[in-house]
Amino acid sequence: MKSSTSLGSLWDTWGITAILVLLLAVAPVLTPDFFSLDNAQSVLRESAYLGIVAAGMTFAVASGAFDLSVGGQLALCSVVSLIGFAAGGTVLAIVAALATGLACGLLNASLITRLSVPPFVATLGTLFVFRGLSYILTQDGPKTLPYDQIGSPFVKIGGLNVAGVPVPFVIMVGVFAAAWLLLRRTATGRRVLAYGSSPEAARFCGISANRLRLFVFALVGVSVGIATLTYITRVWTADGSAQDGFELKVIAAVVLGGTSLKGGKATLIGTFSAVLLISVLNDMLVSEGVPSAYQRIVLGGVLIVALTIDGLRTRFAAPGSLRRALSGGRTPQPGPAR
Amino acid sequence: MTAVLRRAPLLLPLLGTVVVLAVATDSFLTGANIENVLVAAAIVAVPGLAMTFCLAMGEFDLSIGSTVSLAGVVCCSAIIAGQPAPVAMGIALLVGAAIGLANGLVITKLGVTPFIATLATLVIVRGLSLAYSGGHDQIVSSAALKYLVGGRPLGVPMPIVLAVVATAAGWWAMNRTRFGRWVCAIGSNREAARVSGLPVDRVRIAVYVLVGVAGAGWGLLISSQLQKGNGQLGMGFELDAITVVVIGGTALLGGRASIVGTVLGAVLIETIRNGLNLLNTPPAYQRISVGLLLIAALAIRGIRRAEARTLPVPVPEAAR
Amino acid sequence: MADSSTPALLRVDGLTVEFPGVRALDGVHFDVAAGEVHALVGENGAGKSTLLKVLGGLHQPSAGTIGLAERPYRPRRPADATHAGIAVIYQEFNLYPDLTVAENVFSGREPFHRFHRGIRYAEINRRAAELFATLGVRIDPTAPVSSLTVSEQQLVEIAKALSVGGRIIVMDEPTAALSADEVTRLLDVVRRLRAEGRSVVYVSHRLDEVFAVADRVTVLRDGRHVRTTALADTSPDELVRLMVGRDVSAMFHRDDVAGGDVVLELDQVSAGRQLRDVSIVVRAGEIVGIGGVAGAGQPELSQVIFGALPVKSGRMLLSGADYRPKGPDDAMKAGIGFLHEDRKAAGILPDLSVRHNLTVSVLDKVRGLFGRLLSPAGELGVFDTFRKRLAIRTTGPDQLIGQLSGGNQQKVLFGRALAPGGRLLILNEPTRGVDIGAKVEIHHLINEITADGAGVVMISSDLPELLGISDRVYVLAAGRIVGHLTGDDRTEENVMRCATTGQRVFSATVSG
Amino acid sequence: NAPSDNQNGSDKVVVGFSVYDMQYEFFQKMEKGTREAATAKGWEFKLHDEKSDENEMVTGAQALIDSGVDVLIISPFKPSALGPIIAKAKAKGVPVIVDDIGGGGAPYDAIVISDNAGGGKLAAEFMAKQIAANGKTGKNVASITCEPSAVYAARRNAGFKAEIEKLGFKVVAELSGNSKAEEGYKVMKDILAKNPDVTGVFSCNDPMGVAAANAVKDAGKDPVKDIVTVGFNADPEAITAIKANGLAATVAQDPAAMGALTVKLADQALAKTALTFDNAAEREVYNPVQLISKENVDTVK
Ligand SMILES: Nc1ncnc2c1ncn2[C@@H]1O[C@H](COP(=O)(O)OP(=O)(O)OP(=O)(O)O)[C@@H](O)[C@H]1O
Ligand SMILES: Nc1ncnc2c1ncn2[C@@H]1O[C@H](COP(=O)(O)OP(=O)(O)OP(=O)(O)O)[C@@H](O)[C@H]1O
Ligand SMILES: [Mg+2]
Ligand SMILES: [Mg+2]
Repeated sequence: MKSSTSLGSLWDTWGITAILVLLLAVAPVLTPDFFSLDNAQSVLRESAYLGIVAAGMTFAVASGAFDLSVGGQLALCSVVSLIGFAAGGTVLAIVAALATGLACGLLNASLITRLSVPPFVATLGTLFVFRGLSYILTQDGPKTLPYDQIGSPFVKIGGLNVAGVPVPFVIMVGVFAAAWLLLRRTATGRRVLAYGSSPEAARFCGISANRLRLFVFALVGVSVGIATLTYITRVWTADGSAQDGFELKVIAAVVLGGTSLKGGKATLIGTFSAVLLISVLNDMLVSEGVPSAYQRIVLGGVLIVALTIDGLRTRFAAPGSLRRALSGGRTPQPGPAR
Repeated sequence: MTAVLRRAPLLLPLLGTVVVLAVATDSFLTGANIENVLVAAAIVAVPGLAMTFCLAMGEFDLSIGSTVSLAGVVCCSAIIAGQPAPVAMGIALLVGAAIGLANGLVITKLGVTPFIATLATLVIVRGLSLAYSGGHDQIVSSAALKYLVGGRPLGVPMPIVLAVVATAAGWWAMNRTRFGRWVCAIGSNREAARVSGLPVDRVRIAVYVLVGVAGAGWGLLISSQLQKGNGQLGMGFELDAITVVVIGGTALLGGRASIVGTVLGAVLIETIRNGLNLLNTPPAYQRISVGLLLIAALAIRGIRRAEARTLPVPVPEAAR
Repeated sequence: MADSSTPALLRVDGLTVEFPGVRALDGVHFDVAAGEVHALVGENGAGKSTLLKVLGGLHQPSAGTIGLAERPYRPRRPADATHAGIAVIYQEFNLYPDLTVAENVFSGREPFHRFHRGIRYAEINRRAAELFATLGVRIDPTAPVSSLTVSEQQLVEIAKALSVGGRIIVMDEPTAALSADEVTRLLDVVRRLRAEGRSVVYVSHRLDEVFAVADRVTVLRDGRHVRTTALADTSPDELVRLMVGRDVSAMFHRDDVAGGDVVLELDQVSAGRQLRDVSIVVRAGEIVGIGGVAGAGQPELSQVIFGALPVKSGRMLLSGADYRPKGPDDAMKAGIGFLHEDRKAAGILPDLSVRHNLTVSVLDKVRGLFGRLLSPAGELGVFDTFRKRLAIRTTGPDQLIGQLSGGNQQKVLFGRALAPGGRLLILNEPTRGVDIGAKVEIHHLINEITADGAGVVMISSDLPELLGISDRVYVLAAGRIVGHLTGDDRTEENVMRCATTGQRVFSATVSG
Repeated sequence: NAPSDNQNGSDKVVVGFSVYDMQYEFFQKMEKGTREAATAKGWEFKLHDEKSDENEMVTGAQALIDSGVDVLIISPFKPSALGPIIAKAKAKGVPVIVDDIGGGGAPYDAIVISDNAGGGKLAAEFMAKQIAANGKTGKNVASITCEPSAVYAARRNAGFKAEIEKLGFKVVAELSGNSKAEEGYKVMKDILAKNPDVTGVFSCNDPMGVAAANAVKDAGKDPVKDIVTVGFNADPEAITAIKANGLAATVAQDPAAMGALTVKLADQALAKTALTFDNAAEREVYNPVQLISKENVDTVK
């Protein structure tokens, strides 16, 4: 690439990946059975649903918003999908999950564009609504994949491996590849970044905020729909409480990956690595038998360390800033004020 | 009247809710219930006010729920260890300040995004609280601690007194002092604040300390009600605190803040919650109603704002 | 007046500033005497703003020294500059849109009550009003900055610097967004500052201003010092030659074009806060200028055509057909290009590269694979074309646009507006902040697109430019069309007369 | 009687225990009881904490199976998510004993369960008696439920309601405190505002029960003499409160004993001896519940 591809922008895209690689390098030392087939498969399988939603959420964050309702969407999609499975088997279950996700996304989008509710409040509101609806649909107890359906193709999605690679992970990789194309190689993706960078300027570039938000929130909804397929076929059950606190986990993965919460900058490679980083770390802590109170402390500490490296990098990128940073001053970021 | 409504747009949804509840229930407008709602509102308003400064600056503090827990645990275990209650409360507030300071330093000096930094603190402080309490309830029986929610100076419940004082101080600080203006300046255009030579880092750290102390205060109020501290208290409180601020009209991306809005937001939320309980609403429907009402309250405002949109719209710095 | 015997108040020696891939300043020397107005000129990207940012404590040089009143001066942060008595007006605004005008002016220096710590609002509002009075403008100190026009924002920046009351005031293109009147008054203020014994460093691309106020001038080229001379000893032509390295002629050249079919017609259009009953016509191949004092409704007019502001009453026709854009996206689909007057707030996409900033208006023209996916090669093609044509100074297509100098950002945005090549182009302040060479090139390009049959609506606060290249000029006053000037009627006097007195002047030759 | 051909190839039996959430005292005790019983048998004990998350539950329990445990004991956060775990266990021939919460209809080998509905019934009987002893004639009582997804805990409130209505009372308010102490307190305040005349309140767990009792006290009433407040679980805070007249009663399950019982069942399952059930259809083994009030509180350790 050109000379302007500085070390800094390389770090933006690959920094968290580098940390992941580092962690993978020490993993076998700390956790001898880390690379055992069972364990590696389990790590890849369990992170898929988080990763798929995080891929969608990367677009929302890149556009300068986020969707707090994904946890509710996941619950509702799962419940509806299980109802669909009971009624019509695998195909209906899949269609139901995707359609519900899309519907949730469209609802969010129309609240934001038609009623001018800020995305934060709109999606916080629908978080309650989606969970509430899921509870209503599961008043007689959680919906479940019946044990006797264990041979059904739907149930297999979560458990099967192709050539040793778990199907959920394959789906996740596919989603990320598609998302990368969408973000980097289509007009729509470019519009998302432009809008996130400066909505006002984007307006004068012919980007319609309404169409864009419709697209972004529908995309998040669809990503939840896809994630549901890998989630529900792993845990086999859902009700209104499914994945409490999911929204923060997803947003954390996106931000940890290097996508800016202010919008305009996004990295799917970063999101992908961040998702794996979190689950690898989690797996290591769990298999080391670290008590959960301390697991939290370690996990939080690692989050800070990972982002500190990034923070320091931007601090020291500007000329003369190292000296200033050491003397306690603030460093100008190159580029215009935001 | 219209001027009042423009400045406090939540009054309308609030009045609407009150009227509906007054008609639909026979207990909403009783003195005991109104006090009940106001006390509950006062208790989230206090941390909400601190969080208003944080959002006005264009940042979040997600760690406040864990601070609630740790402050309660620290205070109660100090009392159990024989400290006088006021000392124990002081220690808890200091712990809150320390958490805030840690947040502020990590964010300003290490350059970690506030979202991740405070999310990490959320996880860590929760872990500390669980580890410190060993997962056990720290049960106390302390009149001095109880006074925080049970006291009635001049017949007014103590939380309301605290909230009124905090609101007045918060309003003054936000709208009349340099500190408040600097907070909004940073939220409005961080780069300009730096170029203009504002002490950006010091202000940011101060705000996180403020939120930390308020979070600890919230923890003391909760522990005062429950007469205990433990590692599970305050889960999800961060969203509660942020919600009242956002509903109150403070811009999520900073620059503008409404102290009165935050207080009204707290009253609205608690009114809705109380009303749904009085109506014996099953939990599933409670969630849906809270969600819809949130959206409705903001939709009314949003439509008004969209109508008011005229030139010159473009403002420097893509203020969003 | 400064003369060579007075010791320099500020002395810069061997100053070098490096950014990844560029050396913005390379061993520059420069000095300012007390009570001197020292102009700094050079092409876009020559390093003027970088030098001023060093003085203001925003950039740290990698080499060189600065002396202030014979003592070393090494500002590490903006506050150091303020303490040293240096006030800087930066090229890009540094304002808080949500705060009031007075709060902005006194930000960081608010007087406050010792006892209850409240800001003395009465005092800052009064003092702000006084500052605006000396600038000869009326801006409400209690209005939020977000409600101001670009030129008012520039005046707030100026008031801010004046309120610091330092001994050196540094101004980076302070007049780029000002109207002729405002410029005149600003120059008076600069002279008064000099009379008070203060020094002014003055950056501008408008040489007439430089000759009007400055004592000495320093020319920078490619980050290097070229010459410092008293203005009495030089001429505009020589300065241009020193800046550009060659002769630049044929300014404001306009080929004669006969207007073709009507492209755009506005019929009694009202919109926004003040636009009332506006009727105008734009023909293919024509450049139609919109004149008037600042705030007469020019941005509203341009935005209503671009669909960014809803029509309240009246109607618009595009090539004879009803035209009702719901938003700028409709306007762009209809073949209208647009350049916004506020580069920073509504122009650049700060997180995107130069290439992506350019191509965002032609995303459907740079398709490759399957006709769906964007083609990087296609985008590079667009980038290369405009980089050459407009001499955009950048390290490459992937440089972030925010890292370009102000004038180079403006060139990118002009390219963005031009790239779709539709039937109508709306240009707000197209040459704001660009250097003389690029200005001529931009005029050439406008000429070319009209020769290809497009209509152009041009808004410029630079009256000679507006009159020089427009075929016809409409004059706006308080949101209404009060004049329409063609042919020899296009004089500065005529424009100013209807713009300021509201007296209606319509050239006889007009129809429609 | 440990089988020698166990999963991990060594002689030592390995038992995996997947616990609901070690944040809670109840499960800490359950873990202790299980671990002590297992080590007493000379088994190796592996623990996994589900941290109240169904994904963590499935992943962790499957990981225990992958790591080669001979038998799995699980106290499931989401009983309905037992399916994939048991499917994996079956594939590897690992018996599964469920401890408390519920079985979710999956083919586990046995479930040790405390009688939730029966506990609610005990609470109702006690409450009616105590109200009469207090000399109150009001027939209105209230019930505070756990979070709506805790379907097995909801049986406590259902059992309470059925019995108390049989005894002639009316449940005038049934609201959720989402299992949280903070919300239990607030909900109780709302109940008191609407129905100041309630003579008793039953809570689905002790944190909410003690919190509700605090709300009663803060309203100037007595949680034993005025509004009979009953919790569930016999958490230490409830025991402390009962001793101090700050709570009328709680219903005790014995998590440590349940843990020991699961180990006994696990041993039998490994030895392939037939298990004896209290409810053979559901393969349930009951662990009795006990009402704790001022009268017998001193017998609780
Ligand atoms: N002008 C626009 N502003 C904002 N979003 C747009 C715009 N045009 C298209 N989109 C978004 O891109 C998505 C793809 O739509 P579609 O392919 O029909 O439009 P398009 O203009 O052909 O887009 P593309 O340029 O990607 O081909 C739409 O759902 C819409 O949200
Ligand atoms: N933050 C930055 N990062 C990288 N390069 C920069 C940065 N700021 C300025 N430059 C480069 O430094 C050079 C000098 O820029 P400067 O802004 O000083 O020019 P200028 O003389 O002020 O031009 P103009 O007349 O267009 O304002 C330019 O090539 C510009 O691209
Ligand atoms: Mg493992
Ligand atoms: Mg410049």
